[in-house]
Amino acid sequence: MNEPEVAVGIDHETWNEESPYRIPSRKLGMWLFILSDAVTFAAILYAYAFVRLATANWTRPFEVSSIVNGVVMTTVLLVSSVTTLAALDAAKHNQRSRSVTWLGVTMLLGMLFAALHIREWIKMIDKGWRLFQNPTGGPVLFGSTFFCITGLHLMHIIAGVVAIAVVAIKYSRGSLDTGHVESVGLYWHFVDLVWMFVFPLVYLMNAK
Amino acid sequence: MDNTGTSRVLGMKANLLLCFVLLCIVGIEVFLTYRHLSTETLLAFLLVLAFFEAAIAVTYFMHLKYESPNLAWSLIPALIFVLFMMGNMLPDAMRVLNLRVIHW
Amino acid sequence: MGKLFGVVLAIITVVSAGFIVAHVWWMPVDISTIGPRIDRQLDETMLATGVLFLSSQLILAAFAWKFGDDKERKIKYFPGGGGPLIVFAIILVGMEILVLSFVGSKVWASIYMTPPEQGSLQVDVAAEQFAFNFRYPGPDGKFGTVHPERVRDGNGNFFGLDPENDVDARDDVIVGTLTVPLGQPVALTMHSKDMIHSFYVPELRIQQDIVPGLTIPLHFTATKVGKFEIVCTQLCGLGHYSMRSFLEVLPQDQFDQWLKSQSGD
Amino acid sequence: MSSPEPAVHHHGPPQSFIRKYIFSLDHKVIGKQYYGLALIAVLAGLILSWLMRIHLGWQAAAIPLLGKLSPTGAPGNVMTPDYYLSLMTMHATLMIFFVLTTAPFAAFGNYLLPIQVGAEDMAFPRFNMMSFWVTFVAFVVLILSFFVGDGPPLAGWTSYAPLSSVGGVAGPGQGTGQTLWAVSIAIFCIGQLLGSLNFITTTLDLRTKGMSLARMPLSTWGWFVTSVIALLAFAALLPACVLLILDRTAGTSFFSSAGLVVNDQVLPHSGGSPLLWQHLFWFFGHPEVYIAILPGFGIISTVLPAFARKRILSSRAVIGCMVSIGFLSYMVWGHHMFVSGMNPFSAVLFSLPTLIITIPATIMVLLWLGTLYGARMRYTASALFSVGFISVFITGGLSGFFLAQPSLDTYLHATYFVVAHFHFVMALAAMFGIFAGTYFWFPKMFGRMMNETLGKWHFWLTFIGVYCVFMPMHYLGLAGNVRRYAAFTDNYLAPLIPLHRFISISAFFVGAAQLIFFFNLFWSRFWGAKATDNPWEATTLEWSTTSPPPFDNFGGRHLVVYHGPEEYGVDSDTLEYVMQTAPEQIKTT
Repeated sequence: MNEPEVAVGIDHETWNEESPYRIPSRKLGMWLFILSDAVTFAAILYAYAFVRLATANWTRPFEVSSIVNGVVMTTVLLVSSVTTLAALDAAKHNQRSRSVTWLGVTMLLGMLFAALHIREWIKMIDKGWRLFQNPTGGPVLFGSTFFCITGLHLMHIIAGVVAIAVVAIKYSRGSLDTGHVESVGLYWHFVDLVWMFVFPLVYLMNAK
Repeated sequence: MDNTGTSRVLGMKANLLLCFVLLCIVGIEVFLTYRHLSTETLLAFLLVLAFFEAAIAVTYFMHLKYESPNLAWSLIPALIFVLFMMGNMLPDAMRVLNLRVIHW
Repeated sequence: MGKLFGVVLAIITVVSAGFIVAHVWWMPVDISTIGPRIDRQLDETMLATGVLFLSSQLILAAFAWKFGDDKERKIKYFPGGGGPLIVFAIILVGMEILVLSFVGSKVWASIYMTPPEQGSLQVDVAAEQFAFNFRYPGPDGKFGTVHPERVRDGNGNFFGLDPENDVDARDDVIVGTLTVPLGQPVALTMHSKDMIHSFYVPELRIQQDIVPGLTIPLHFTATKVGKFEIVCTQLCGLGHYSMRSFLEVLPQDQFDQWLKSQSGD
Repeated sequence: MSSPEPAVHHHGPPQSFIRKYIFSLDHKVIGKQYYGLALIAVLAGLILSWLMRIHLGWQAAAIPLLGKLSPTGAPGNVMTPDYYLSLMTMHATLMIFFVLTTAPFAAFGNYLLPIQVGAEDMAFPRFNMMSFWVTFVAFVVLILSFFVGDGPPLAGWTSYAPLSSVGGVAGPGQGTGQTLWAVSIAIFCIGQLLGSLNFITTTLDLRTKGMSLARMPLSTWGWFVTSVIALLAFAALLPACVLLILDRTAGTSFFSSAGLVVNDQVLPHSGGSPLLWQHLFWFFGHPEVYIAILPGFGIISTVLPAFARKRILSSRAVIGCMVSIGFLSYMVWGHHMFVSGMNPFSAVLFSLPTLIITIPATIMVLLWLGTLYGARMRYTASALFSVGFISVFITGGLSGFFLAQPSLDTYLHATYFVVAHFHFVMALAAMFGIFAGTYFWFPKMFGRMMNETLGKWHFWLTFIGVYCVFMPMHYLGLAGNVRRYAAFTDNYLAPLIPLHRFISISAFFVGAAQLIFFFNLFWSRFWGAKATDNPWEATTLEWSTTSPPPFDNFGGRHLVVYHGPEEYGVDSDTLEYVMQTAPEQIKTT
């Protein structure tokens, strides 16, 4: 009576319950990762909000040049999101080389963003900003929060560039499929999305 | 969902348009920054605009709109709930400000 | 085996509750004006949870005793299924938590959300690894300003005062024992020099962490004369266990005398 | 769809030893690895608790060999107060992170969740392997802190700043040891994030045909809800630990306020607040408590019906309770901070949801009791631990009524009452869940039965012992006995020392009882009686395959599920129980 049904060699859809989300596991995994990463960023942004609220004389050091630089960085990142979508679009039409080219453009834009960002950091470090030091003599926590939040974001950018590189290479060789292009794109858009909070909250709110 | 397991996305023209809209919002944010608003007002404006941007990015760039509604209904309320609950630490920031020992 | 479990659990339950009912180990005497309300709140909670504890553990014991692996007996389902139990739980526990939290919040508010009474005795408390120090404003009624960089434990300048330049600081009375008059409200302002410490006097039924960077207010009124221990309850380093001081409650006239003798020298 | 998802057959059976037993992708091996890690951690934690109890009972007692382990911490084999605090910190960290999180959640979840939903492996086997090895690295980093210059950390498992954030100046153990602690926990977060991501995806995507969400066993539901909590909670702890590490090593001051004076020296920190650490930590910390206990709810709700030979009273309600507890766990973290200097109004706001949690908890207890009613309970060791679980959970849950009220917390906070409460409700209940699960699933995991006689001895000594250890702690707490004290020098605590000695002696008995368990585990592993495929006559999918299951869990078969997970006592004349995979013709509700 307890003999189970037996069958071999029939694919996933036939023998599995449908996922409530009807998406491949990889994409669901990516979404879950994004959810948890969003909580990570939220926690660190809340920490920033906490120390800022608790500080009476917060330093607002950003010159117009920094804000302009920030706008350029934002633009670069937004455009890179569109190029990711272009790569996905090409992949869906089975145009592998075109898709890989767009992924390459995304990587270049990502690296440009990182370069602009690091230039900004170097400028600030030259002025005397440190994790634990405020050259203007105000509360030291501006430096701490700025470097922590943007540093965490920068790590995500660099990881994203590496991930896109891996996907692009493997995709051009044919060992990965369109779904991977989409998943890495999801991650890239998420990094972009986080920047949409980091830019106003960390840059604009600290403009002179 | 097509046969690659990927979801439908907008056409490239629409994507470029959205990108332009997002850039405009960034422009508005920068504009507001230099309007000499009070910190609270500026923060309120920036947060609303940032959430609006995020909504566009999630809906179209990350094409959550074209996935099963279950996915959006699982992820978004969970995140909003966590964000809302984390807000409960902020009253203490005010307390730290008000009870801070000035000379200690 | 189920029968044995029932018996053992019943014994454990009765013995455990017995020690509580008999008050073999119980709260120390209460010496504060808010103490009776906290004690009543605790008694009510104890009664409610005690009834739940005894009934649920004994029911578990009885079921274990009765419903063993008996092949003769047919399996029975709980009459009415889970629904009534769920409703029962929601109503019973719901009422209980509403009552407890309504009454409890009022007690809480009376301790922590009301300002100290007018004419309270002001005492400044500085906690450090591993001691409490108390400061009275002296005859001028004003505390001297605190300078962290001047703190020297070696010469007794626990508060970092600067008597040469600061008039208010000259008559501040600094002692190691919190001495308070009977029946007069006391308003503490507490700060910590290094770690988080905690001010706990079991007899006062009050506990409050002293967080560095904050001046935390706390007020109480003592109702009994005597000497009681103040202990630190927040892990503050290796000497945490030895961090303590005393609360000495004196009748008003003796207190005045004591304060005068302290500020005399 | 042309299956872009290689959900099945990610990998063939490995051949080399390393691929098979060390860096294995097989969820069953990873589950056993987690279980092994938890065993090592629990043994270490147990020994630490013994050392602590010896010290608390007899302050001057010389403990043989302790001086060898730490010449500074125990000169002449007598423990110093700071070493006591270090041992306490390590006991708590090991137990909470490396036992109560890994054993019921990661170990059993890994081994059983894919089998119970009818999958051949986890959705992401590679992440799964990384999850274990990352956790292992975290464990090694934590243990390393025993051997660094100024000793293991002593700031407690909560590592409250500024004791934990200002560095070695705060005293012994606050140098490298505390840094290693923070690094270890940060690494641990990553491991558990990978694991929980895997669990959620597996549960949602890899269920075999017919295994609808409603037909999933309650243990699977327990692991599923736990992994959702873990996914969000560990994500919040990770940045908190990173900020703590930066405070300690890079000179930032997120958690240290201005003007700290240690040894007459003003520290350079300024601007932060210890309250920020407490908020970030407890935002994770309270959900963590449910990460420890929710798998226990699931395991008990699966094991109890199997031995009671009847369905659980309302499995939908149990699922609802677990989900609502998971939800509420994010709304209550402030109840750890009632007297911490938090805004007193917030205390009221945090108190009410805390009390509300007792409603789903009470419902679950009543449903378990209702399941026992009229049952034909087969009292095996596993069943005994299940009913024991109910008992300790009731005891622990009820003391929560006191601590959830800020007005009583002002008296009971940081006393032994709290120690009693969380040991009963989290540590003991979770441990009883682990034991029930071990006795229940050991035959499946190793193909051999555990010795029942030893198992029962283990139960009786443990059950009576833990009540002797932790029940008196309630009395100590009511008498105002402060926790985390290395010695009781205060006058009003001195009369309580005899009770402490009683607790210590009981603790040695409980510990000795665990040695029976360890012996039973190893003896049965090699010389136990051979287990049949379904020794308990249980119905869930893991009992449809061989003991132990083959590499792909079902030997290439695709199971189809037709029934709910607990069709026991269906028709006691002809058919006592129905497997989930039994064909359709048997009508069940």
